[in-house]
Parts: sequence; structure tokens; C-alpha cells
Amino acid sequence: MTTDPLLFTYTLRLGDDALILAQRLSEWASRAPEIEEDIALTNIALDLLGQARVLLDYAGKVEGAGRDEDDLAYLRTEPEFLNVHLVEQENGDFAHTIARQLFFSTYQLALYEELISSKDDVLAGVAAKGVKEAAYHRDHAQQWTLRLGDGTEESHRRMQAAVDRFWPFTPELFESDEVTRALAARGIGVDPSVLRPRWEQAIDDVLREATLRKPELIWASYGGRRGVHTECFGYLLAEMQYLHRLHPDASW
Amino acid sequence: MTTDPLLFTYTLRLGDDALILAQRLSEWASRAPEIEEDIALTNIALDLLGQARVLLDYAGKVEGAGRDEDDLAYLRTEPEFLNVHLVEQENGDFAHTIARQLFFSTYQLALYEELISSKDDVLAGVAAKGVKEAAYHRDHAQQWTLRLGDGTEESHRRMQAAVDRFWPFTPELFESDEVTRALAARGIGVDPSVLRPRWEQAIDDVLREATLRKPELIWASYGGRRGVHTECFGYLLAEMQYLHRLHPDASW
Amino acid sequence: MAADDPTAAGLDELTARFEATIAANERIEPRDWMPDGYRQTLIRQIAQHAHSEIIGMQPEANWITRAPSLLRKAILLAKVQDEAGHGLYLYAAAETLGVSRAELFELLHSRKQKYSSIFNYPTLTWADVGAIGWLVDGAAITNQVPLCRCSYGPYARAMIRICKEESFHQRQGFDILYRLSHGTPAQHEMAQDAVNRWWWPSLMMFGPPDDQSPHTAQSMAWGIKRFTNDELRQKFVDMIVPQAAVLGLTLPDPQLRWNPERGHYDFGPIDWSEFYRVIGGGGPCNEQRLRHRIEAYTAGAWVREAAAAYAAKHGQRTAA
Amino acid sequence: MAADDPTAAGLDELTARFEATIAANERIEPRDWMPDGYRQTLIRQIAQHAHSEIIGMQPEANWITRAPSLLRKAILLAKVQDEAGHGLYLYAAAETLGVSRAELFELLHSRKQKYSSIFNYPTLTWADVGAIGWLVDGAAITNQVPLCRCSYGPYARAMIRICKEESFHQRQGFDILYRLSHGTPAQHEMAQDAVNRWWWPSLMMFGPPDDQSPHTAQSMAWGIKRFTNDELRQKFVDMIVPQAAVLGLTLPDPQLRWNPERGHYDFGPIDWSEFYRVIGGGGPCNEQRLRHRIEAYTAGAWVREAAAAYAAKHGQRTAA
Repeated sequence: MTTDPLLFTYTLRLGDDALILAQRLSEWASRAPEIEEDIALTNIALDLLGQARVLLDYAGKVEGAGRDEDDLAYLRTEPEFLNVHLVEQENGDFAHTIARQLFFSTYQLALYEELISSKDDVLAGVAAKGVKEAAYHRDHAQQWTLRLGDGTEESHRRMQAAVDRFWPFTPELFESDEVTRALAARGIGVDPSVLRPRWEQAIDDVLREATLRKPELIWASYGGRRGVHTECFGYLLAEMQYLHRLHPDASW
Repeated sequence: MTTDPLLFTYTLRLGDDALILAQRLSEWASRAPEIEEDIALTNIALDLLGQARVLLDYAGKVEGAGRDEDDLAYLRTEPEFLNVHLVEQENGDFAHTIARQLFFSTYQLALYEELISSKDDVLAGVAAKGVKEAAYHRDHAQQWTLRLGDGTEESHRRMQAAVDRFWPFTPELFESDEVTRALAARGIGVDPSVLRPRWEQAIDDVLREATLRKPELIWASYGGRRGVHTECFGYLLAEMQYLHRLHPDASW
Repeated sequence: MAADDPTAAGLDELTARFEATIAANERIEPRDWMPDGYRQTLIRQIAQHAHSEIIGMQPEANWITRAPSLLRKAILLAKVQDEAGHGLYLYAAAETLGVSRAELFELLHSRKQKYSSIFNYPTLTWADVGAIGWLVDGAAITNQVPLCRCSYGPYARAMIRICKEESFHQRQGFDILYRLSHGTPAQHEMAQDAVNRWWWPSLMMFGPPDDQSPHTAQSMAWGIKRFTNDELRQKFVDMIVPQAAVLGLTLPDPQLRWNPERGHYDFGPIDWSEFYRVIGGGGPCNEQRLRHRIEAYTAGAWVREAAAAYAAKHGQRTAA
Repeated sequence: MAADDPTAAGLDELTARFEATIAANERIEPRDWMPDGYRQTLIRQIAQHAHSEIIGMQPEANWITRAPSLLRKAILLAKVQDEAGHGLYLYAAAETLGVSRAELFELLHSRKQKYSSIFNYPTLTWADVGAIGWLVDGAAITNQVPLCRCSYGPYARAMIRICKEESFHQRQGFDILYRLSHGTPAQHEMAQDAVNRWWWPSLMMFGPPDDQSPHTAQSMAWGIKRFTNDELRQKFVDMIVPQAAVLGLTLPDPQLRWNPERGHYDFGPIDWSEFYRVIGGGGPCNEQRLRHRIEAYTAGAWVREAAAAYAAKHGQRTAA
């Protein structure tokens, strides 16, 4: 049934990253430290959700089994989700949310900058629009990383703890495998390992300016791209999917 | 199909109170302030879960529609749950959990003391066993109310905040309606309004000894007995029911 | 407060100029002199309106993570974002009257200022998101459209932007309910239940009946208010009843019927004791909404302090 | 530490008496003199065991609120409660050696003492609860049954109580997997996936191979250990393989087969680099488990302080 299983997998991975991070960010609504941040975090969530919808819709078409964006978002089980672990991690405090966003958006910006020249029109289109969005998300996270890192003693401590906490989740962003290598060879996808130097450089610069210490990598979390997730993910899915699954024959 | 709809409703109410409070308490596992409390809170949860299982099983038999305890726990929707609002409220800190337990167990003990002479053998049996359990739960909550209320400045402040927070949820415990009145008249159930003086006296005594102020009642939360719940309840149900609902044809 | 200290003669002249501006249906601007009562009334009203936007995010945010389709999730996210934006406009409008956002937050958190009592009801099902859009935003628009012609310029301009977005919201709420009402039996029931719960509170959003609303006359004289509470309530009922028919939902009022003589719908008596009870803190969510708000604000204190410290430090460094 | 300061002659005599007790397979009790190395080895081992019970609550507690039936929920709650109880027995046993529970917590939280590395793997599905019961508790029992004959009395007695409960747990784990394996295809797949993930980590629970386990000889001489790591591992494999056949699940080791000459099952090589990586902090949940533990303990500090303050106050009042 699947017309291009590698492209299906690749598109799902991109879509799931965006969907799950949007879900986490939307938990902030009405809880941000100031109104401007309620607006900013919602805005980032909306951008990512928009990307997710296009990507999941497209994945469904590539698969050719008649699944639409909602079938893919609401009716897959945990091992069928292919997002990286970083995006599913709990929000923690504002510094944690910023660190997660800094790491992800810096990666996504580099990814979209490459994906813009994909031979696949849909992916190229997502990238062309997404590159502007990711640049804004990255700038927002950078600015807050500076403010928190170089703000008060407390904010410095919290920001450093957040950077340390999510550091082990960053290598997975650059994991390359047969899927990414094959699609990169076809000029459709990007092998994320090529994005790493750019990411490292950008993150080094921000951490330094923010007076933050770059963590040592003691371990690295992998598995999301193969559907193996972390313990917090099941709770997220239960909340996200419960209502939709409760009414299997409904449209909304 | 229902052979005795009033008894069905009444039994569900008792069962749902126990089930939902057990669910909340079990969220504490591995998170208590000391190992002894991990054991105590789990123990209370286990007692309540045991009561819930007998009551839901019995409710299913009274209904006569072939539903067992799991069908009733996992396959009802929010408006079909008949527990009071108190038991569904989020755990908060340890003081909140203790205040909720003090209010509930003091009520449940009084209830079971009456229900012991129910003409319904199952309800009388639940009460006979439950009266010892509820007495232990009440003692545990009382002791902690004293320690926290009359402990440090911080614990006093937290315990008072917890008592204030859950106070508006206590009048619902004593709400009487056609169901309770009819079953009380038949010598099967207890009209909870008769329990109130005993509860008030007991709570007054504990609060006084714990150097806590008895709150004023500014509002009271009602609706649980008719299936109208508070906003936090939907999240609890999604988490509790998700896995079971995900595998509708499975047995465990 | 921001006013000069004019002589009695000067005061007369200023008052006359102010009243002439109002009479000419022109706008009072922040730089203009205005009577203290006018200023205080506006501060109270704009602040209450701003607080309502901020508190009003909560009942809807409650369903974002659980929205049953991605499109609905996106629309709801955008709506909650709009509410934060409305809050910003309105706090900015209030600031032109000489009161800071931080002061207004303090007044909200200490219960010295109120927000719309409608947000003291819970959103129990997804259909409540539809009912809020249709009924609550519908009532808000009915209230707010005349405010676009309010005599105070910054408030009127904020309302023009807000009203545009609110009418989207109302349509989206209607659309949610339409889909539910025409969906499965469970969906239809969910929609009807939500409308049953939100109908009467929506009617109360217009405030007490005219004969119990002592400030209305002064507010109308000042060009802040353009219609009385009862006039607005009637407009709302007249707008909603035909829409309910399209939705295929009933409104929980057996006395609701067209009155050809009045050219309006008649409706049953409102339980004003409930209104005053909820205003006074006795709604199902008063405690919860304020606690949620204060907890979020308190939890964010270190972030705001960090931003201030960074700005101060950054300024110093640039200067050095 | 708790020992007297005996003369050299006295020390010889004490040592001789200690060794005679060990040789006679009798118990060393807290009041008895014991060599410092014996004491330190026991403290380390009992503490690590106690910490493992406490940290080990987390992966299973992760599924209590989501257990798919009420019976399973009750069994799992009781199991997690047992683990807290085991922790208590074991901290009490360690305290007889002169170290307090608070000190041991401090050593755990500062990573100076370890807990069993098996708990650094996540419980991803309900089947993991079964796999932990069957494999992890199975391995624990294999390790622990000989400890019921440990030379140190309080530890041996704690282990007797613990082993009784653990064998329940193992049977319940088996039962969970049996139901899954014989359930729907999705349930069977869940069970097989869990076994695939937990098999090798379970084998690692017995510690490094004998030739890399320098302390084994001393521990065996002291009667703390009764079998080597490799002997216990083999016992475990021999117990589990036939049970897997009953379950209808495979074990993820193509080299696993009966060796009639040895009278044991042969199994493939263990990836010891993973073992050392996870011990060293590189498991998927090391950070998470310790953070969870420290957060819970820190969040409870005010409760423990209140209890202490109340006890002190209450004592005073009684005295007054």
C-alpha cells in the first residue's frame, strides 16, 4: 500500500517532531510568566502545529492508505510515533522550555535551510515557510537564554540546570540512519549529521554569551526515530488522544 | 434491564468515591516525604481500591446488564461517574492530600458506622470491613493534621491553606436527594445529611487541637452525584482509562 | 491624577470643553483634561475588561491539549493567543489613564478589581469551547461593538481591533456546535448540555437589570456606554434565538418566544441571586481561576526579575 | 566504628571468635565485634540493596495510575508498597551497623552509593511491569535466596521476609506476561517486546563475570556471598528458559540452547560495555531516577521538619 515507505517514515519524523513540541508548548497557555510570553509561546506552538499538519497530511498521501492528518495524530500508538525524545520532554520551568526550544529550533532552522532545495515539492515548501518561523523561534529562545543566563543568580542557576538537563537529548537530533541517508542520496531529505557543526557553533556562541557552561555529554538518549520513547510520552499521548478516540465515529 | 436503579446509583456513588480517591492517592507512589508515608498512602489507596472493587462489582450485578467492575471503572464517560468533587481534586502538596483525606475519611467512617446495619448484605459487608479501614485512615490524617498544623510555621501555613482549599468541597459529602432518602427509608442506604453533626464535631476538634482556623464557607461545590464534575477530572479519567480503552477486545 | 491643579474658573472651562467634546461625539484623548470620575470609571471598566481577557484564557486553554482534531486545536490555540493580545491592548489603554499593568495585576490578585463572572464557570466538555465561542463571545461582541464608539479614544481604538477578532471567535464557536449538533448522538447531547449550562450565565454577562444599575446613566452621559444593560441583553437574545434554530439546539427557557408586538423575543426571569452569588465569590471556579492566575504569575517572578536584571546590566555594559 | 579499641592480643582473639562464628555457619549480630572490612562491605551491600528497593518503586509506580484492570492496579499498588517496606527493613538492617537512614540517603543522592542498574531502564508499556516481575524479580530472588543464609543476622532475617514477598511478585509478573502472550496479537507483541528489552539487563543484574569481580572471594569467605556471580547467573538462566517456553515467548539470544554435557543452558556473550556504561551513569534513566528521588525527598523536607518540630513541642508540653 505504501508507495514510498522511506519518504513516509521521513515525513512522519519531521511531522511528529513539530506536532509533539507544539503539544508541549500549548500546555503553557495561560501559564506564562508574562502576557507577551503567553503570546510568543502560543505563536511558536501554532507555527509548529501548522508544519505538523502539512507534514502529516502529506505522509498520509505518500502512504496511500487513506489516513489523514487526524488519523495519524490521534490513532497511532506510542511506538508508531517517530519524534525525537527532546520534544516530548516535560516543560519544566520556563528555563527548561527555553533550553528545549533553543536546541530544537537551532536544529530545525539548519534542517529547513537545507531542505529548502529538496526535490520533493511539499517538503521544500514546508522548509521555505518553516525557515522563517524557525528563525523567529530560535531568536526568541536565544534572547531568553541570554536574559536568563546573564540575568540574576537564580535565573543563571535555573538556565544552567535546564541546559544540562536537555543536553543528553541533543545528539539524537543528528542521528543518521538508512532512512535519512537514502533520502539524502535521492536529493529529497537531509542527513541530519551534516547539520551538527552548524548547530554546535551556534549553540556554543549563545551559551558563551549567556555566561553558561557547555555541559559534558555523559550519556545520550536515542530511540525516538525507531518509535522507542521516554516514560513521559505515554501520558502526553493519553491526554492528546483520549477525546478523539472516545468518539471513533465522530467528525469535529 | 436495571433491577433496582436507585440501589445501582447509590452503590456507584460509594464505589466511585473510593475508586477515584484511590487513583489520586496512588499518584503519590514513590513521591512521599518519607518511606513510611509511601507505605501509608499506598495502604490507604489499596483499602479504598478494595472497597471500590466490591462496590462496582455489586453495582454491575444490581444493574443486571452484564457489566463488571472493569467495565464500570474503565468504560464509563465523565458524566457517568458519581463521586463527590472532593475526591477528584488534585493532590497538591502533602498537606492538601492530608486535608482531603481527613475530610473524606471522617465522613466515610461515620457513613460506614451507619451502613453496617444496612439490610443489604453486600453494603453491610463493605461497611463492616470498611469501618476499620476508615478509622485507620482517619487516624492517620488526624495525626498528620496535628503535626503539620502545630509543627513549623511553614507547615502551619500549608496545612491551613489546604484546609481552606478543600473546605468548599465538604458540604457535598452530606448532600441528600431522592436516591439517598429512598434508600434510607428502605433501610438499605444512609442519608448522608444525618452524618453531618458527627463530622462537624470531629473536624472542629481536630482543627482546634491542630491550632488551625475553621474556614468560613463562601461557596460550596456540588454536582458530582449527578455526574457534573470539576475541570481536573477529565485528565484523571484520560490517564486512568487510556490503556484499557486502547485494547477494547483484550483481557488482562 | 495627571491633571493640572486649575483654579475654580479654569476648572469650569475645562469641564465645559470636556462636555463639549462628549456632546460633539468626539474623542477624549490621554492628553486631554477629564473629570476624575470619568477617569476612575474608565480605569475600572478597562481593567475589568483586560482582566477578563487574561482570566478568560483559562477555561479555553483547558481544552487545547485535548482538542479532538488538529484543525480545532490550531483554531483554539489562535483564539487563546488573541485573548492574550486583547489583554495587552487593554492594559495599554488603561496605562494611558495613569495606572500601570503591574498595579492592575495587583488589584486583580487581591480581588480589588473583578473580571467577568462568566469565567467562573467550568469547561466540562469539548462542547463548552463551542458554547463559549457562540454565547460568551456573542454576548461580548454585543457589549463591545458600541464601545468602538466610546468617548475615550484609546479604549475605542482597542475595541475596534478586538471586535474584529471576536466576530471570528463567535463564528468558530458556532461552527464547533454545528458540527457537534449534526454529528453523533453523543456529540449532539454534548452540545445541548453545554448550551444548557452556558445560556443563563451568558444573559447575566450584560449586568444587572437597568433599575438595579445605578451607574448606567452617568456612563451613558459620559459616552462610555451607549446602551443600557437590558437593551444589550435583548439585542443578544434576538441575535441568538434564530442561530439556535440553525444549530438545531434548544435554549433552556420555556418562556422564550417571539413577541410580535414588541418586535423582540420575550424570555424568562433571570436568577439574579445566582448572579450576585457568583460575583461575590460563590461561582464554581472563582477560587480556581484566581489561584491559577496567581500561581502562574508568582512562578514567573524570577523570569521577570531576570529580564529586568539583564536589561539593567546590558544598559550598563553598553554605557561602559 | 562501633568497635572497642582492643589491644593487639584482644584483636587476635576477637578475629578468631568472628572467624569461628563464620566457619560454624552461625550469625554475626550487631553486638558482636566484626572486622571493619566486613562492616564496610555489608554497609555498602545492604545500602545498595535498600536504595534499589526505593528507586525500584519508580519504574513500576509509572504504571499504577494506568493499570488496565482494577485487579492489576491493586496487585501493582501492593507490590510497590512491598518495595517501600523492603527498603525500610534494609535501612533498619544497615542502621545496626552504625549508619543512619539519613546518611544513606545523602550517599544515594550525592551518587556516592549506587542502586541496581536495572532500574535505569524505562517501563515503556504495561508489559514491562510483567517483565520486571518475571525477569527482574526472578533475578533478584536468585541473588537473594542465598542471602537468607548470610552471616550477618539482621541482613539474613530481612532477606527471609523479603524473599517470601519477592516470590509472589515473580509469579505475578509471570501471570501478567502469560495473559498478554495469550491475549490479542497486540498484547502478545507488547509482551515479546518487553522481554526483548529486559532480558539482557536482567542477566547483568548478577554483576560482572567472576574473573572481573575481585571482591567475590572475600565476600564468600565472610559468608556474605554464597555463590559467584556466574553461578547465580547460570541458575537464573536455567530457571527462566523453561518458563519462557510456558509463556510462549522467546528470549532474544540465538545462542541460547540446552547443553546436556554441562547440564545447563548455554547463552551468548553479554555486552559488558553496556553494563559499565549504565553503571557509570549512561543508562536511559539514571538522571531521571535520581532527579525524581531527590525532588520527592526535597519536596518532603518541610513535612519531616514539621513532624520533628511537633514531636519536640509535644514532648515539652507533656513535660510542662
